[in-house]
Amino acid sequence: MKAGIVGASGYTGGDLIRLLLIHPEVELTYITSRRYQGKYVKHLHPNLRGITDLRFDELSPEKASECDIIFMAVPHKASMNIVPDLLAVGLKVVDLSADFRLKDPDIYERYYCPHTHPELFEKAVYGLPELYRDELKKAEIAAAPGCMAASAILGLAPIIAEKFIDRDHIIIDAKIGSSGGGKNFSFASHHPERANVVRPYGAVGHRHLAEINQELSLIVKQPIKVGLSTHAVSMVRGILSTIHVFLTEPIENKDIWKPFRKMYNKEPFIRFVKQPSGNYRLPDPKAVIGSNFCDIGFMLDEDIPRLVILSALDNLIKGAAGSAVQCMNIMLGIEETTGLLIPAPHPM
Amino acid sequence: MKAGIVGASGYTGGDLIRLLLIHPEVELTYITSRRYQGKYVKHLHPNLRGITDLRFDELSPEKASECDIIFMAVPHKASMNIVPDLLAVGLKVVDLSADFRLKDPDIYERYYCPHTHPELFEKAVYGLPELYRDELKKAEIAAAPGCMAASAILGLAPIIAEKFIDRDHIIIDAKIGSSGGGKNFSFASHHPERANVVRPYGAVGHRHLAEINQELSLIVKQPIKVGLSTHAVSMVRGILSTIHVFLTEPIENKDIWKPFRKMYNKEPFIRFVKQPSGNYRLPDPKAVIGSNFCDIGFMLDEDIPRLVILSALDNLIKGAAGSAVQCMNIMLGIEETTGLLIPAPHPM
Amino acid sequence: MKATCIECYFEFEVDDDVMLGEIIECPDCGTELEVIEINDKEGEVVLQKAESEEEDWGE
Repeated sequence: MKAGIVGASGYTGGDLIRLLLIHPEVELTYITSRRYQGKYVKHLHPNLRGITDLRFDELSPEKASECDIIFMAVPHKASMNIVPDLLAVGLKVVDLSADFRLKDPDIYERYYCPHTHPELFEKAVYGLPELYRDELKKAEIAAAPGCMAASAILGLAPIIAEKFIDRDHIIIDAKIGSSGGGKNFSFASHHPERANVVRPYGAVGHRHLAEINQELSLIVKQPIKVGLSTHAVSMVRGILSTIHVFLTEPIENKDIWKPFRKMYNKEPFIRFVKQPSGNYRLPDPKAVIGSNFCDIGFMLDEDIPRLVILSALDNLIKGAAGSAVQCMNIMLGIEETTGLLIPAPHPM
Repeated sequence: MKAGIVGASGYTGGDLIRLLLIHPEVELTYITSRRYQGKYVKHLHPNLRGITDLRFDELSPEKASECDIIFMAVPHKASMNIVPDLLAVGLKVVDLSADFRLKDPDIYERYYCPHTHPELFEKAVYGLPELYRDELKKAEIAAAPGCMAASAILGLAPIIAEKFIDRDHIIIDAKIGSSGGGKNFSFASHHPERANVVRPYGAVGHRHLAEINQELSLIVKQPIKVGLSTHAVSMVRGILSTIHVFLTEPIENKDIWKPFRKMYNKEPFIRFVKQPSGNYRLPDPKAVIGSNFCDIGFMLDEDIPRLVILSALDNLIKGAAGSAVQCMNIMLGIEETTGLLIPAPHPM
Repeated sequence: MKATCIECYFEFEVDDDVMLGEIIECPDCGTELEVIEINDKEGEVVLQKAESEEEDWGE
């Protein structure tokens, strides 16, 4: 099978290239970058030195059509104008931008910009295999999730429909590393300004809220609105979502374990982390960065009726490139964990 | 082929387990730990959750003898008393401790402790394939190098014998990450004390000096003594050796490129890094951690007759577990890059 | 023999020659569990949490 990537110069693009280069059943034959056309990929991604001499090609649907599948690693808004040409030449697409995650063009416009191809929404499947494995098998477009959304949705999905959950007071307090902002730099990302901060940059109205509310509402089949606050912390990779959920009645651990195990017991990339000892008793990005795992754990508050769910993942892998490759495996009929069930170096 | 690890609870042991689990031609069947016998390996190494349910076994030469090769990941002094029993049951051994790196028992005693089995020294080959590939093919013991030594030796080996090198004023100024000290913790490694330091902990007399002087002297066939100063810096993984070499006559870049390329051009894990632009123009641990590469580059000083060589690697991989697995491949007749030529996630 | 961890409800297999009072570590959450009943008919063992001192976790 042949795969290509449009716009592979960013951090997500770099992880996509890495994951596809080590994928045993897919060959990465086509990579484009408007800014770095003709340049060696390894000059943009130093970890690929000694690994590949691939160069960035120009963007052309004809060249792309030699592939079986194309990943879109360009920013939102650019993607929506390229994807139609790729579909037209019969390609399957995995889009890592936000352009095909949302079902409602007005909500899309509120968080991003006017959408030029809303007619394609119904061809797109939200790129979380844990929720949409069957639909992804026949999807033409898989919309890989936003990293924050992936962490929050995976943490809440198993219990959001339980009757003991108060759906009106759900808070997601997320901590994320600096690679979440991609390669564009600013005075805010200038090291003396960025190192050692706990910066509440998205205290309200974070863009990923749209897809979190969308997916949770689809599960409970009525509109849900949660609160999301994001903080930039001293990590490069990694997200920890601390999800505060109020309970409508007293419950025990097993009332949480049951739905969690029911939904995720057979999921290769979900790990339950709730242990009595050691440095990694609850989900912590430190134990998951570099891998395609999402670690999920929880604690029940004994003083007030509150459940705290912890969900940790690597924003560039399970939060982007890893879920994208997982979707590709499903779309191309390849065993889902192929090229992804790899232990990360630890500690990094 | 079957491999085992004695003492696999530390950071080096963790990387060894990870590298052997993903090795396509070797099966990891036997792992011991005195302290954690019976425990799941993944409870010591959280990155291995969802990957393996292997447990730590007890140390017994009989059980070990079912393997083709055993890695010793126990501290120095412990290793020297176990290795003889393993050799006695016909096992090949890759030792990651310092016990079989040095050829002179007196020098060993000066830096470590009295050696109980100096008679085994002549069975041991220094575990740097770039210097001892042929000898390793028939070695019974491979002594994986010290991380600092690997970085310094690989940086100096190609040019140390050149006539324009002043061998009496060589300075190695090394910067290393906190994982270099392993898992034993102290007030010095307490985060508030260790974060953001540039701590000259080994300004003189660092233990790895013995093997650096030994290997360089073997190359030039006369005794050499270099100066080594080590600093703990804000990294978890990684070493950068900045090697200052005075020149006895004016030279040009090509006088350095020639011997470098002659010695390393076909080496799969040495990358030359001397580029005109980009954030990674010269070797930097950031671009190499998580991989088995050693990045080497240099600059010629135009004001004083000085050559500066930069050598960067991951102290746990090319500086320990990676070189160890590379030696195993050679000792077992497996293609040398098998299981090691893997791009690391970047940036971490 | 089947066993279910009483902390995280993970179902797992234990060796048939498991003994009463034996300490088993849950493969999923690592809790130390003590075998307090062996039910051969059902092919099941009953577990209870074994005492283990509380470890400091960097408060």
